[in-house]
Amino acid sequence: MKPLTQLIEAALFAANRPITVEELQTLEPESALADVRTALEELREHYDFDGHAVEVAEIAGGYQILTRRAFAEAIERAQFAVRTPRLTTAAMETLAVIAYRQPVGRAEIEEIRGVSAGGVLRSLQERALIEVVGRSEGMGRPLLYGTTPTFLELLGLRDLAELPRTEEFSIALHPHKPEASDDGQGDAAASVVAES
Amino acid sequence: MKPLTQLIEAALFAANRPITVEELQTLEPESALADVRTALEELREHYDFDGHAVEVAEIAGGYQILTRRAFAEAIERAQFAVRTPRLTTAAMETLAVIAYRQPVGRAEIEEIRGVSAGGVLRSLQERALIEVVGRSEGMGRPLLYGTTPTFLELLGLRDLAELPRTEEFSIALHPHKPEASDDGQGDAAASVVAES
Amino acid sequence: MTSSSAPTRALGAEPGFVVQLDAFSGPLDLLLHLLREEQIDIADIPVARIADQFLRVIHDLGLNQAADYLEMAGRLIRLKAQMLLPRREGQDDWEDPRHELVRRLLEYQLIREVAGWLERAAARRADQLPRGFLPPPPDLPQVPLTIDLLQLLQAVEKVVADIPTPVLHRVVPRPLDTEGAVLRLEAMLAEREEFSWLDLLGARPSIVDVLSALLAVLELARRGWLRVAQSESFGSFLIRRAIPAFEMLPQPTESEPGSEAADAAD
Repeated sequence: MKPLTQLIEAALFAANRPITVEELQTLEPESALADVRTALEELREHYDFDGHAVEVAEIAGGYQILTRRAFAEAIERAQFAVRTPRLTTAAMETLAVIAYRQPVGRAEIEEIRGVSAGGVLRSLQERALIEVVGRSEGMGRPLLYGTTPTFLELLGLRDLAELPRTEEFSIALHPHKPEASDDGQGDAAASVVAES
Repeated sequence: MKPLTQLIEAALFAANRPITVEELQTLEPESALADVRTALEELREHYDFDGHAVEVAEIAGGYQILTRRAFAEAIERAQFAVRTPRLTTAAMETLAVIAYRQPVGRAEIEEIRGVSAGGVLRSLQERALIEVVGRSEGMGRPLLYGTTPTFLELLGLRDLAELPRTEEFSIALHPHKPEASDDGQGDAAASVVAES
Repeated sequence: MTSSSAPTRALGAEPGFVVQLDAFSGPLDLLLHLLREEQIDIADIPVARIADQFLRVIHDLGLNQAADYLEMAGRLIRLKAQMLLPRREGQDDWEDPRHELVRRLLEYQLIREVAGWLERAAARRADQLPRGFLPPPPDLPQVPLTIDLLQLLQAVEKVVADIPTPVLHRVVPRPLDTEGAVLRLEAMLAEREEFSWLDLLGARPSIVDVLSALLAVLELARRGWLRVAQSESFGSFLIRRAIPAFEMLPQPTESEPGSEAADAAD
């Protein structure tokens, strides 16, 4: 491996979060960003061709060394490490609203989910998955929330553009216009509901 | 690399402490201790021959993957670069409130900024920009915060009196007792903002 | 409905036994669950039936105290009444009162799908472990902070700008929600003969909640739907239904408590 590749491997090992190309460049100020990218590529190929159990993952705009998927279960069974625990449904739904509507205020989140959101918002903020990104101009100037890089890390996404567009989900937002049916209620097809 | 070697690499990477040969054996109960030792040897050779920046180190009777000594300095530099040399917006705003309102309690800071301040206060304290300067007489006798000499040093000020006055700020922050300002320094503040 | 993410729970084992408040992630979730169980087209909801089922489930689940569920119950009752209003034949401009509910349900369902996607992404990411050992931070001098007066003053400006208009008294940004409180009260009256003022308030009400609830009680007392009695001075007071429940909504037909919902849960 080239010296820059070694430096980068050492740095990625030392950090436990994604490191950007710009940050890696500071390791060797003489080097160009392109050099850093080439070195990252060399490191990635090394891991792939030699069949290492770790890989260079591209997450949240940076690079991080992670174990490959196949090994998590065995490692957890042997109690050497634990996987990140899952978030609650309420937390995931709230994240979903914020991810797609950001910047978004608490009232809108509550309207969409039909439940009050104070507790969930606080705990998502404490876990640094969301942050206050501004204030609305409306009455009382409510706080507006957005997602953080930690959110991308949690999902292993490179950036927000990797989120699927809402059209890609099986539920279309525009229903067949509810027509004035003359009370043949109940036996209609369960098309929309059933397909999820 | 053999499957057992891969499994061991993943485990040593993900573990937060040195793992003994006996513990590693639990990853693959079929395997013998000798198999584990052979795999460890294979992993070590891989790292050595390919010029990786990491090595299999034997520590406290167990094994751990560590970065090589030669890269220690690079890692330090990387972590140096990784640590944010700037305050976050939230920290800066909290610091501003404390600078102009000291001694001031957490509740008042939170009321002014509209968000909880616990984490920010802690990090400002860690950076020695603020300190506890006393306790209020109020309910629960909450802690009161003020700025430190380090804060003045960073701003290049001799004492707090040198902080530019911002009439606007002190009025906005004294909603309950708006006093007529006693001197005509109101526009001095504005000019300071503009000129620096 | 194996793909349904509706939680598994023991329902109706003991009527009134509080299962889990978080069995459903909200009233919309519960509503979608009911629609799915009945294989009902979301665009043509038999409001009367669903409203009754909704009330029964929140009763069986012991959700009576959860304001979010009660508010939805109130909405359904109102919707049910609106559906019963006669409408003329061939009236083209009739606007389906269910429209808003359908819109919310579809929107919520989309959010559920998105949440599911996020959950799968998070699970995939969790299958890749980061390095477990973190070398102790190097003993370096603290990074010199770069702050200057300009930054501090800019922060000052921003804080000032973010303070709601500096006035002598603070304006309560939330208006009273009397309508919501009336809906909630109607739903509780439909369910129970008598309950205390504190039941109506629920856990940890805000001042706004208390005022809204009080106005709602006065409003329904004026309509003659309820009577209020106080046994001792400064004590809590009782709210008693003053008209037959069927005048507000038909009683759910008498069946084994929660049987339908229990089937649904399996």
